[in-house]
Amino acid sequence: MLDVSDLECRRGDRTLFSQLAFAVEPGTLLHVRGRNGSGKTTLLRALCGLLMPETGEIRWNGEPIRRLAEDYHRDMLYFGHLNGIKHDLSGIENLRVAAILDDDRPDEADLWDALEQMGLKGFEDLPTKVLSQGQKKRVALARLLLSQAPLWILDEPFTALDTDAVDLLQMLIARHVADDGMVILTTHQEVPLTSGQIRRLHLGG
Amino acid sequence: MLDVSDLECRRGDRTLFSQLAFAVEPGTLLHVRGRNGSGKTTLLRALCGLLMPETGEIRWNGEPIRRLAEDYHRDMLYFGHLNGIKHDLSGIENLRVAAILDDDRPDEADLWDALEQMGLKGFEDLPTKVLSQGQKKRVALARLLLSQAPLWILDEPFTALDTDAVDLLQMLIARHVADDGMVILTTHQEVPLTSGQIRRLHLGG
Amino acid sequence: MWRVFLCILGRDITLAMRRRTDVLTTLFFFVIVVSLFPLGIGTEKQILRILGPGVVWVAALLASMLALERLFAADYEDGTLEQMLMTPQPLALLVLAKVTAHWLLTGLPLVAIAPLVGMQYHLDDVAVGTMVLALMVGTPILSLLGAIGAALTLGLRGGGILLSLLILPLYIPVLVYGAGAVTVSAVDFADTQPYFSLLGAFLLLALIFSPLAAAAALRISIE
Amino acid sequence: MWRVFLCILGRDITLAMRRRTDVLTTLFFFVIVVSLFPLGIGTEKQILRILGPGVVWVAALLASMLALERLFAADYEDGTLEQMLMTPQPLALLVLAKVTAHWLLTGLPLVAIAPLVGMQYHLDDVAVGTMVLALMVGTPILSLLGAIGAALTLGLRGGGILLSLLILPLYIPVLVYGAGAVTVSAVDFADTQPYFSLLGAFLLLALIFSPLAAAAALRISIE
Amino acid sequence: MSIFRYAAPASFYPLAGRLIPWFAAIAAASILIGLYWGFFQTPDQLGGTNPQKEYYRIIFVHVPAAWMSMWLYLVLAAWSAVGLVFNTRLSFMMARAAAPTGAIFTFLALWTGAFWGRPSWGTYWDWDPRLTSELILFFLYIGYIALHSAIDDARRADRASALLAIVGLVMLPVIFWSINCPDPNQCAALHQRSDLSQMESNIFRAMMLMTFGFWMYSFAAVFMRVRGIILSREAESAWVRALVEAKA
Amino acid sequence: MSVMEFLSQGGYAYFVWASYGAALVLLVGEMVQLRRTHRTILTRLGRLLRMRPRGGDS
Ligand code: HEM
Ligand SMILES: Nc1ncnc2c1ncn2[C@@H]1O[C@H](COP(=O)(O)OP(=O)(O)OP(=O)(O)O)[C@@H](O)[C@H]1O
Ligand SMILES: Nc1ncnc2c1ncn2[C@@H]1O[C@H](COP(=O)(O)OP(=O)(O)OP(=O)(O)O)[C@@H](O)[C@H]1O
Ligand SMILES: [Mg+2]
Ligand SMILES: [Mg+2]
Repeated sequence: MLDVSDLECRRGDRTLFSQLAFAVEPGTLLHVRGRNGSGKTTLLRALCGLLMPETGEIRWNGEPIRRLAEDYHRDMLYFGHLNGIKHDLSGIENLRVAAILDDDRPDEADLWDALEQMGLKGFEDLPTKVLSQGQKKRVALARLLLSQAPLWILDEPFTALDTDAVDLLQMLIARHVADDGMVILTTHQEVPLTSGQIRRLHLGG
Repeated sequence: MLDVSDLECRRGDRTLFSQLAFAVEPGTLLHVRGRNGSGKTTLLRALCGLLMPETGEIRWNGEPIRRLAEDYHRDMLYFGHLNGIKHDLSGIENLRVAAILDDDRPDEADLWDALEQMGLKGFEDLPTKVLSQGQKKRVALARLLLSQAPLWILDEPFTALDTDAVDLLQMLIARHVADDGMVILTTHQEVPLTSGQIRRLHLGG
Repeated sequence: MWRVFLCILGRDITLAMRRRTDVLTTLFFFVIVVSLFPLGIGTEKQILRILGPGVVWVAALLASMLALERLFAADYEDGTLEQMLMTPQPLALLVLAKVTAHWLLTGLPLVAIAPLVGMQYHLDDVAVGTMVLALMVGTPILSLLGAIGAALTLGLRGGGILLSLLILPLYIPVLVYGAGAVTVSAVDFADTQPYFSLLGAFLLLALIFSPLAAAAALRISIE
Repeated sequence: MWRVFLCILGRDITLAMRRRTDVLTTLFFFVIVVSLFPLGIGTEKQILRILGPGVVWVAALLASMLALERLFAADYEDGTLEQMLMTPQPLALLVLAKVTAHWLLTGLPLVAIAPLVGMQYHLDDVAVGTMVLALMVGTPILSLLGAIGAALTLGLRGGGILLSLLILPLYIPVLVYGAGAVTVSAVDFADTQPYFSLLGAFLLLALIFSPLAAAAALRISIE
Repeated sequence: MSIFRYAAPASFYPLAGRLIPWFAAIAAASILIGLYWGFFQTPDQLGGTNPQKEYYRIIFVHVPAAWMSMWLYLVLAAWSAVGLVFNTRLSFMMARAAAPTGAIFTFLALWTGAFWGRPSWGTYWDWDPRLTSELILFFLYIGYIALHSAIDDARRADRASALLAIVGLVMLPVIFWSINCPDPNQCAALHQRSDLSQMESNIFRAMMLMTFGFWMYSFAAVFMRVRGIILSREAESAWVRALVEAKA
Repeated sequence: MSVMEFLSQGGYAYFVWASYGAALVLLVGEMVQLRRTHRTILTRLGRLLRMRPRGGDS
């Protein structure tokens, strides 16, 4: 369970939000909303531990994430504006490196399977640079299929995806939530998720 | 009027589309659709003259755009994945440089006005780097308000915009089309435009 | 046309002034590189005096080249370059304006600091004077030639070092005549005249042709 | 842990092998810079022999530094670095793996080509041997120290030249002892021993501390 | 039309395939005869006023390699120019294919020159203008290849490196001249060249035969490389599919 | 002229054969490498072709 209390973040010399407090229980999806520039990305990066908040505490299962450090990262998966894939490696190689770094030990078949599920059959061992923007994003999203992490933090995961891919991603998110996972996401599009509990957090005035 | 005949574009060693032919008359909006990687961006860049097609001819008012070169650019406005604003200059300065390069001669009041209309009142003379992703995009879109160009080419202009900004942009596009302008755009979202003639071009299988 | 030239020139200078450290960086790089040699080679006056002109010129070559890496890069990354290609202005003119701004911001400071560096190498006054003059004529050539390389390597990984590979060989004539002028001036300042005529001729040719070549390169790179 | 180290090492080497020319670029940059000096300074054998060690070391400094500019840059740009920060692995280990791969790909080739360069400067065999040894110990230090600078300047404009500014001064001890060893070897090879001990000690310290420092710098830069 | 037909990669591919064995055979024959002539029908000294001993026989690889290195750069730049002007894909491919072979000959000229210099001048390397120019030519080749392979998009790579080749060609005379003539006051003292017409006629003929052999070799090598480039670039086209299917 | 005499090249064997050796290695090496890449390209294309049998490109 992720527990945030009295959070304040500044960027440059502007306070984006303060006294923010919320908790995300298993089986919940938290949809962070707000206008452009309201600090959604900033909040998500703070939740990942990439950015140190001005004040406040972020706790994972009761422990501050600063203290947990690497252990927190084992339980968490972040998906940001950037895909985080190497364009000179193939989809398979990218996934394999990611899995080893995450201390997962999937066998090869799982990796191929994940890419196939993402609709990338036949593209698995091509260097990802030859794929289109949306296809690259699909490779990156394949990590969602392999990950054991209970907490997913997704920053605008739907951009650049075509409708097929959007549907697939929604299905993945719904399944994760249904499996008692936690998802925190931002998106400007509407997310018609049905299962689980959906909470909304609105940033900015 | 933009007139395209027998167009073929390749990227890497893949032919994205061939024998493409269409025309865009004044007062039309052309919505280019297609899956990720189907070549929408490529087509738009070819229409701008940024990319030389493999075969085929693109004519503006009957003249090939290669021949017209700078004169074509006077009649055209392109808005791509990148915003084309300098983060170290303020919104006003960005707009001013763009206007001078476009041979427009707007007075200062017009510039301030354009930014205000884009909902950036109060942010005009801040360096744009302190703005959020969506606010930066608004600065870039302010050029649409100043431009005299009859042909707008917009590549996914709606991404990263919040709903207010999306509405504003839709209004601008509708007005431009109603004024006998031409708009070519791609977007994965649905565009509920009402006025003028809307045509669809579908790329890829 | 003039208006457009000045607009770009002004824009680039404003941008540089908002990040004044970038300008200083090139200057310090030059000074550091020049100062490294005595540390590696030893500090005998006789030797330093022979080394001086060559080292200063090589350092100027490297500094100008590394600074050039960024000539179009920033505009490329944020899409303003793309927009420039789609304005009704001749691209070579915009390139020339950018190169001019670039030289004012990085080449000129090198020229200004050269006397100080000359002192480090115990060069006499005539040699220092010649060096300053030669740098004054030579560094714009470096900027102009380098612009072609910068345009070609736009947005590529390993930009800086790749750029060096392409452009350093082309800098050799400037190096030979620039350093040659200083060496020759030790005998008689009048002997330097042919060197300066040659550098001047290079400059003229570079002024005419390299904006065109760089513009062509930009069109290729932006595709 | 070993598995993770090898994974990153393998990844970076695979990536480099997919772009083999990038590796060659650094090598040729080194050769070109070394070849420029005789053109600027003159080609007298006596002088070249004195210049040799210093020039080779300065060129190695510059080449290694410029190559380092890209050490984290590619990973930063495509977001893989961000992801690495969020894996349950100690960051310093990942940094060490990346630096090792980088040295194997850029430092080692410099060492291998040094004898050729020594020939250009008419160095005798003992001097060339000493130079190769000194480079072998010295270039890893350059990579390790440079990694800190590369982490600090990550994503900043003017990366290459800014990095030089931060890191070149730190390279000075390596330069002094590296070039010193070669110069001293002209008298008696046995004299070089203290130089090598010092370089070795530097290497050890750098191996222990710079991955930690670079990891800390990365965390700051990525915020 | 008939000859321009071969400007299309699809028709050039089989043509090159048919020509390669011929070029290779002619190259092998002239090199072998040239070597025989050079080693067995020539005096053990360069002769005339030139006292060089047996090591002068390096001339039979050195000079042809040096000449080919310069000639291939010209070819490279010429194809690049044709490509940029007429926008023909095959021209760029030819330019790209010529570069590695040119670089190899340049390296060979440097290497053999060094092994010639050691016995005759007492040093492997000296900063003689001619040697320096050849070194710089090598850098230009490497620059071309590095730029080409640093760019992922084939079309951009072709065009960018073509432009570089042309800029290099324009600068080459300037560079050579500046090295040859570092003091503009004394340009009369340009580097002495040995006079080909004074060379012993057997040596001269063997050298020319070797040059011819290297030239034919270049045709074979460039055509082989260009075939590879055509295949990978046209991988999606129907004719390559048909070809691959036929092979399989 | 004996073989040994020929091989020694008047005492300059090292220089002469170093030159000719390099020439041999480079030129023959280039040929071999070119043939090999050509074959790899063909096999790779064959694999791609079998993977997506006919028409279409996605
Ligand atoms: C690394 C060392 C060397 C390089 C790079 C080199 C390069 C060249 C080049 C580029 C040429 C063609 C020049 C032209 O025809 O314009 C050439 C020709 C020639 N070189 Fe060398 N050379 C080297 C060493 C030597 C040495 C040591 C000798 C003999 C003393 C030598 C003797 C010749 C001769 C006789 C010719 C052909 C005749 C002529 O055209 O002048 N070269 N060499
Ligand atoms: N590196 C930075 N330095 C200074 N200010 C920043 C920085 N990054 C973001 N900001 C500022 O922080 C604010 C919030 O940015 P953030 O990216 O979190 O917004 P967002 O809610 O994700 O907006 P969007 O919907 O446009 O993505 C913006 O006003 C922006 O100006
Ligand atoms: N520079 C490039 N080099 C090689 N291939 C490229 C390049 N740019 C794009 N492509 C390829 O061209 C195809 C079309 O890309 P394009 O960006 O036009 O697609 P798109 O329709 O805009 O897709 P998206 O909806 O994801 O933006 C993709 O398959 C991509 O792999
Ligand atoms: Mg955001
Ligand atoms: Mg697109």
